[in-house]
Amino acid sequence: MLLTAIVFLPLIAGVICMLAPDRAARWIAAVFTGVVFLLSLWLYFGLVATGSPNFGSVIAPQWYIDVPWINVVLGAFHLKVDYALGADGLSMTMLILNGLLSFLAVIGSWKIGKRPRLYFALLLILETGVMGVFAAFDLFLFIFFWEIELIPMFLLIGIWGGARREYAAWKFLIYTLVGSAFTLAGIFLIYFQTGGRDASYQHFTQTAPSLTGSLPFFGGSVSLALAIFLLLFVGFAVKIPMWPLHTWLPDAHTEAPTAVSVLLAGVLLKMGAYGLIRICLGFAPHGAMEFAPVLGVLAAINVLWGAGASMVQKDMKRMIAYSSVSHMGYVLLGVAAAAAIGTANINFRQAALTGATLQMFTHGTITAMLFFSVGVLYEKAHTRDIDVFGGIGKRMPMLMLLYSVACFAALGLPGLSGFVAEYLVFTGSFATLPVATIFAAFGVVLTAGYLLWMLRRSFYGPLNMKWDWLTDTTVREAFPLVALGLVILFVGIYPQPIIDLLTPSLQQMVHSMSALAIH
Amino acid sequence: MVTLNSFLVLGALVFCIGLFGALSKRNAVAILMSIEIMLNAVNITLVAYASAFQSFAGAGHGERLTGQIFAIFIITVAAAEAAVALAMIIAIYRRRSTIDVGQINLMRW
Amino acid sequence: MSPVEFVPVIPLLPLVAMVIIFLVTRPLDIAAQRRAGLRPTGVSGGHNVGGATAGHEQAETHGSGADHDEHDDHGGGHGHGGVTTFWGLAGAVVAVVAMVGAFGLALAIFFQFLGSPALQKSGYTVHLWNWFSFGPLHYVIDFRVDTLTAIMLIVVTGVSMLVHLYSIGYMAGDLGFSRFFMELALFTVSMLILVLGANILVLFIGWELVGLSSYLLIGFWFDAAPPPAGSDLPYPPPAALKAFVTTRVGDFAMLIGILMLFVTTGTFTFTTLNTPATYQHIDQFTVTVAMILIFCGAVGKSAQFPLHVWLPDAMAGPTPVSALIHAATMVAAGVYLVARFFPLYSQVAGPQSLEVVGWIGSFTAIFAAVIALAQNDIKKVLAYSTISQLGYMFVGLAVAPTDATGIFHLFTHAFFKALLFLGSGSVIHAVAGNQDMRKMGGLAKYMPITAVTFLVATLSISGFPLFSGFFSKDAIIGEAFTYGQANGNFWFYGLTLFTAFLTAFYMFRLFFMTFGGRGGAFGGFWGNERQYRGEAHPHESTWTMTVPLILLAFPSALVGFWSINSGFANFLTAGIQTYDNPLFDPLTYVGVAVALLGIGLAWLVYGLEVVPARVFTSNPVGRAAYTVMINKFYVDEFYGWVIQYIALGLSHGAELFDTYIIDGIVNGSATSVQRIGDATRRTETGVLQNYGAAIFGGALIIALAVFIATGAFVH
Amino acid sequence: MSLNIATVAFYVIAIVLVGSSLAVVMLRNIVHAALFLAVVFGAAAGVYVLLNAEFIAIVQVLIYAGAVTILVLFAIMLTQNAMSRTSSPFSGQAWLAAIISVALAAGLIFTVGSSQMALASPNASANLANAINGGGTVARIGQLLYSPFDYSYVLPFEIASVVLLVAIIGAIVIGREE
Repeated sequence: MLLTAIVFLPLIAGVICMLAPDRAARWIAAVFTGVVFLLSLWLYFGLVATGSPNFGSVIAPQWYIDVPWINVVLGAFHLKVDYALGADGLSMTMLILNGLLSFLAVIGSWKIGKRPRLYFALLLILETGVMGVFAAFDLFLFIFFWEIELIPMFLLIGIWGGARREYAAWKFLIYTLVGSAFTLAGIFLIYFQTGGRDASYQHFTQTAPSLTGSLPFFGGSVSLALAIFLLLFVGFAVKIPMWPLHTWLPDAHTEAPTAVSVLLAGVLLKMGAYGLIRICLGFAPHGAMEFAPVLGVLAAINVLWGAGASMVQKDMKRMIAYSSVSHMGYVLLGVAAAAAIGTANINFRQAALTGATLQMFTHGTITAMLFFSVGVLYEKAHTRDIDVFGGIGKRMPMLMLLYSVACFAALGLPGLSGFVAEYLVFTGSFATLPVATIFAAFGVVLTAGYLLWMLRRSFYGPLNMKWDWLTDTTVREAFPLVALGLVILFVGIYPQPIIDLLTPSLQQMVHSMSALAIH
Repeated sequence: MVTLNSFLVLGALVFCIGLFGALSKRNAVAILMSIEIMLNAVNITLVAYASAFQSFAGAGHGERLTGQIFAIFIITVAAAEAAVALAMIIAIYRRRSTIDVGQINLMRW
Repeated sequence: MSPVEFVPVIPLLPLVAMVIIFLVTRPLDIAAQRRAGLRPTGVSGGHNVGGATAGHEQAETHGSGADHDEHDDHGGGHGHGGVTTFWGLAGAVVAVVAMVGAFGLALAIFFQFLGSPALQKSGYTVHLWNWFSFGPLHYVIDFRVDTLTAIMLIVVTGVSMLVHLYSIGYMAGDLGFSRFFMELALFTVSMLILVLGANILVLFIGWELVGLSSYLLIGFWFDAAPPPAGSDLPYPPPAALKAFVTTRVGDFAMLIGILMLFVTTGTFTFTTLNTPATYQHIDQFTVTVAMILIFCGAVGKSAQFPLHVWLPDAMAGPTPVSALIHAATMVAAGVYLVARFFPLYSQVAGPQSLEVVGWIGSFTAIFAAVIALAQNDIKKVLAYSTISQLGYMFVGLAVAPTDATGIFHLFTHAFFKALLFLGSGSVIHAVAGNQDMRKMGGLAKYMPITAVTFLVATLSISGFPLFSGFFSKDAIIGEAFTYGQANGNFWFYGLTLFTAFLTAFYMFRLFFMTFGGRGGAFGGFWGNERQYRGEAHPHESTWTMTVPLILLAFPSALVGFWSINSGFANFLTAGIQTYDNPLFDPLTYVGVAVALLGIGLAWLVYGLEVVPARVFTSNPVGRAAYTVMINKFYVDEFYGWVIQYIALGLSHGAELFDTYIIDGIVNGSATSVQRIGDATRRTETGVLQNYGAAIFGGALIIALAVFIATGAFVH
Repeated sequence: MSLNIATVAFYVIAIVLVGSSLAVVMLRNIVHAALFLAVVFGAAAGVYVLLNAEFIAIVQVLIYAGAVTILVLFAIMLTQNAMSRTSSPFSGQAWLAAIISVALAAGLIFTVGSSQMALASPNASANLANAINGGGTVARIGQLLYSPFDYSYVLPFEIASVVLLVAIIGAIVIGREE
C-alpha cells in the first residue's frame, strides 16, 4: 500500500495540478513531491525502526504487493501480468533518490513561467513513471512504467526546452524507443523461455540458472542467455547511456530546462543502470558473464570518451552531460567486473557491484547539484557558455562555493560521495578486469582537468565587467544545492547505511553468479 | 441453351464496362453513372444465382431467395448513394465550378 | 589515560576551528565588512552597486600581478590595504588556539613515545568507524600513531601553528582573511589525516584532501588579474588548476599501485601490508610494479621530475601557504609515503623499486638546483630549492638501509624551509609585494630579525657544519657513498654531492641579493640602504610575523643534534641503529668542503661582487645554458604542447566522431526514412480514380498470383 | 442446342445491355449517356424478368429507370457548364483503365468458365430452366422481408430504411445552399 501510494500519489497530484489555478500548481507539486519523498524515507526508516532491519532481496522484497491484473490464455499462449510492487535495497535507494530529486526539481523550477500547470503535472507524471520502474516486481509492469516515463519527458524537453528543443526531444524519444523495442523483445524471449506463465522477478530469479541452450542466428548460433542479455541490454544501454548509443544525452541535456536536466541525469539514467543490474545481471547471469569482458572495454571507452568530449565543450550543460556519460562508465565497469569470469574472490565482485550501485546514487545527487548550479547561473545570465564568463566568483561567492563542492564531488574528492563509489568500483573491478580498470581510472585525471578548467575559466580571474550586475544565489536557489551538498557530504563520510541497504540484494546476485561460474 | 454461366458472363462484361467508365471518365456524374452500371451488373449476378439455387436441395429451408433479397438491398443503398453523391457533386460544383475529378484533389499529399 | 589515546583530537581541533570560522565568525566578518563598506552588499545587485564598489575591488584584488601599480603606495595589498574586522581576528585566534592545542597534544604524544620503547615498537591504533566490509575486505577509517607519525605530527602541527600565527600579520587587511584561515585549517586537518591514517584508504583520503587545500590556497586570490604578457610572475587561477591536475596524474598511478596491493593482499592496513609474510604467495614482480606505481603518487605530490612543474607555479599562493604546504608538509607527503612503505620497498619488492626512487630523486635534485641558479623571483628560487631538497629525501630513502635518513632530512627541512619561506614572506611584505630579487638588496639593515633568522636557515640548507641541514643532508650523501661501495653505483653520490655545491651557491646568491651586497658590513653579508635597489620603503614586520621566524630559527639550527649517536634513527626505527655520527666520518668533510665552495663562490659573485655575474652569461655556451635554465628546460612548454595538441586533439576527435559519425548515422537513418516516406507520399495523388485503378489493378495482380500459385492455368 | 424464346430473348437483351452500357461509357455527350443509362436499366429489368425475378424487375424499373435516371439528368442540368466541351471526356489514365477492365473481364470470364460449381452442377441449370419457366416469387420475398421468423430479413430491412432516411437528410444538408 505504501508503494502504491508512492507510485500513484504523484499522478493524482498531477491531475490536481492540471485542474488548479496557475499560481497554486507549484505549491501543489511541492507539497505532493515532498510527501512522496517523506514516504520514500519511511520505506527505509520504517524498516530501521523494527530494530533488526531486513532490507529484502529479490526473493523476499519488503512492502510487497501482488494483485493479478492481466491474464490472457489463448491455447498455449499465456500472458500474465501482475500488479506487483516491492522494494528491496536496490529499489529503495533509487526510490529515495527519485523522491528527493523530484522534490528538489519542483523547488528548482519555482520560477517557471510558461504553462506552469502543465509543467508541474508532467513533472509529477514523470515521477510516477520512474517510481513505477523502480518499484515494479513484474517484468511487464516494469516495461509499462518504463514507457510511461517517456511521454512526460518528451513533452518537458519539447515544450520548455531551448532553441533546438524539438530536435532534442525527438532524438531522445526515438533513441529510447528503438532501444526499448529490443528490451521488450528480450522480455518476451525470457518470458516464454522460462515457461511463459509468470513474469514476476522472483520467478526469473529462480529460473535464470536454467537458461541454457542456444538459438540459431544467421547460420551460426548464439547462446540463449547471451541473446536474452543483449536484447534486454540494448534498451538499458541507450538509457545509461553507453558509448556509442550516447549522443542523445548531450542534446537532451543542453536543451532541457534545469529541473528536467536534473531528473534526466539524476534518475532517468539510473533507470538504465537499474535495469542492467536488476534484469540483465539478475535474470540473465550466464549472458552477463559471457558479455562481461566486452562490457568492461565499453565501460573504459565510456569513461574516457565522455571525459575527453567534456574537455572540449563550450556549453556548461553539454559538458556536464558528457561528464555523465563518463561517470556512468564507472557503473558499467562495476557491473562488468561483478560478472566477469575469473578466479577473483567473490568479495571483490561484490565490492564492484556495490560500488556501481553506490555510483548510481551518488552520481544522481552530484550531477543534480551540478545541473542546479548551472541552472542558477543560466537563470540570471541567460547563457551557459563557459568562456563568456570570467571572474564571476567575485560576484557569486556562494554559487562558486556550491558549484565547486559539486565539481569536487564529481571528480572524486574524498569526503564527498563520488570518491566512495569510484574507489569501491576500482578496488572491486581491478581484481577481475585490471586493464579496463586502469584505463577507466585515468578518467579521474581527465575529470579533474575539465571540471576545474571550467571553474577556472568561468569563476576565476579578474571579473569580466560585463557580468558586474550578477547577484549571488537567493535562499530559494541555494536550497536544492545545499540539500544535495549535505547528502553528498554525508554519504562521503559515512556510507555504511546505504551500503547495508544494498548488500542483501547484491549479495544474492553475486552469489548466484559465482555459483553458476563453478558449475 | 441459356445457362447460369451466360448470366454470369453477362454480369462480368457489364461490370467491366462500368469499371472502365468509373476509372476513366472525368465528369463526376459520368462516373456515378458508371458505378450504377457496375451495381446493376452485380445485381444481375446475384439474381442469377438466386434463380439457379432457388430450390437447391439440402439447405433445409426450401426455396432460396437470398440473392434477390440482396439485390433489393443493393438497389436501396444504390438509390441512397445516388442521392447523396449527386448532392455532393452539386455542392462541389457550387464551390469550385467544376466537376472534373482530376481537379478535385484536396487530399493530394 | 595516556596522551596517545587522545590522538583523534589532534585533527579534530583544527576541524572544529574550521567549522566555527565557516559557520560563525566568517559570516559575521563578511557582515562587518559590508557595514564598513569594504565589500559590496551583493544581494541588492544592479549596475549602480557595481559601479560604487569599483574602488573596493582593488582592495580586494590582491594577487601579485598587474594591479600592483595601484597598490604600491599602500603596501601591495598585503596587509595595509584593508582592515581586519574583529570577527575576522576572532576566527584567526580560534584557529591559532586550536593549533596550539593540537601542537601541545602532538608534543605530549611525542614525549610519550620517546619515553616508551614498547610503544615505539607497537604503535597505537584507534578505530574510528567503518565504511563497509565485504567478507574479509575491510574499508575502515582507522588512525595509527607510530614513531614516524609522531614525528610527522610534530612537524605538521608545529609548522602549521607558527604559520597560523604568522598569517595573522601577513594576511591582515585582506578581505578573504576569514576564508584564508578556514582553508588553512582545512589543510591542517587533511594533512593530519594523511599522516594518521592506519591504512592506505585513509592515507589516500588525506592525500587527496591536501591536494584540495593546496588547490584552494594557491587559488586564494582567485580574482587576481593576469600578469602582463612576458612576465614570469605566477598567476593563481591557472597555477591552482595545474597543481591539482598534475598531482592527480601521479595519484592515478598511485591508485593503480594501491589496487594492485589490495587485490593481491586483500587489505589496506599498513601493519599487514608491511609484514613480509603477507607476500609469501605473491609474485615479487607484482609488488615491485605496485611500489613503483605508488612512488609515482609521491612523484606528483612531492613535485619530482617529471611532475615537478606545478610547484614553482604554486608560489602564486600567499607566502604562508608556500611555507606550510609547498615547503614543509604537503610536498613532503610523498617522502612520508615511501617511508611508510619502506619495509615493502626494501624487503619485499625488487631492488628496482628503490633504484627508481633514487634515480628520480637524484636527477630531480640536480635538475631543480640548476634551474634555481637562474631564477630571480625569490619564491621561485625557494620553490626549486624545495624540489631539489625533496629529491635528496628520496635519495636518502633509496640508498639507506632504513627510512631514517630520508625522514630526518624531511624533519630538518620542514623547519628551515618553512623559515626561509616565512622570511621571504616577511621580505615581500616589507617591499610592497615585490618578489624580484633584482629590486631588493641591503634589506638586512631594515629588517634585522628577518635577516638573522634567514641566515640561519640559509646556512642550515647549505649544510654548514653543526646546523641541522648539515646533519641530515650529509648523512644522505654519506649513505649514497656507502651505497656506491656496495652496489658500484656512485651516480647517486656524485649527483647529490654536486647538488650540495649548487644548493649552497644559489641559496647564498639569494641571501646576498636580498639582504646583502657589495659594501655591506661583514663583507657584504649585512647590507644597508646603499645596496637597496627597490622603490618601496622596507620595514621590519610585526611581532606576529617575527615571533614565528624566531621560533623556527631554533629548530632550524639545532634539531640536527638529535641525530648524534643515532638518536633519531633509533627512535624512528625502534632500535635499529643505522648510520654513524657524521661528525666523526672523514667523508663528511668532502660534503662540507663542497658546501663551503658554493658559499664562497656566491660570496665572491654576489657578496663582494669581485667576480661579476656577467662572467657566466657573456660567453655563448653560458648564454645558451642560461636561456635553457631560465626557461626551466622547456618542460612546461612541452607539457603545454602535449595538452594542446594530443589531449585536446583526441578530445576534439571524440567530439567530432560523435557529431559526424555517430550522429551522422543516427540522423542519416532518420533522414533516409524521411526521404523514403516523402517519395512514397507522392502516390497519394488525391485523385479518386487513381486509387480506384490501384485497387482493381492490385486485386488483379493478387488474383493472378493466386491463379499461378494454385495452378489454375494448368488445369 | 434448341433455340427457344427464352434463349433468343436472353441474347437480344444481353446485346442491348452491353451495347447501351458501352454507349453510356463511351459517348461524349453526357445527356446522351444518361439516356442510354435508362436503356441499361431497362435491359437489366429484362434480365430479371428472364430470371423469373419479376419483383426485382419492377423495382428496377421504378427506382433505377425512373428515379435515378431523373436524378442524374437533374444533376447534369445543374452542372451543365462544368465540363469544357472541347476536351476529352476521358482522363489521362483511360488506357490504364481499359487494360484493367479488359484484364478483369478476361479474368472473370475465365473464372466463370473454369468454375466447378457452375459447370458441374446439372441441378443448377435445371433449376435455372425451371425458374425461367416457373411461377413468381413475390409472395416468398414478402415473407422473407417482413415475417418475424428467425431467417427473415426484418432487421436489415429496417436498417436499410434508416439508411435511406439518413441519405435523404444528408442529401438535403449537402445540397442546400448556404
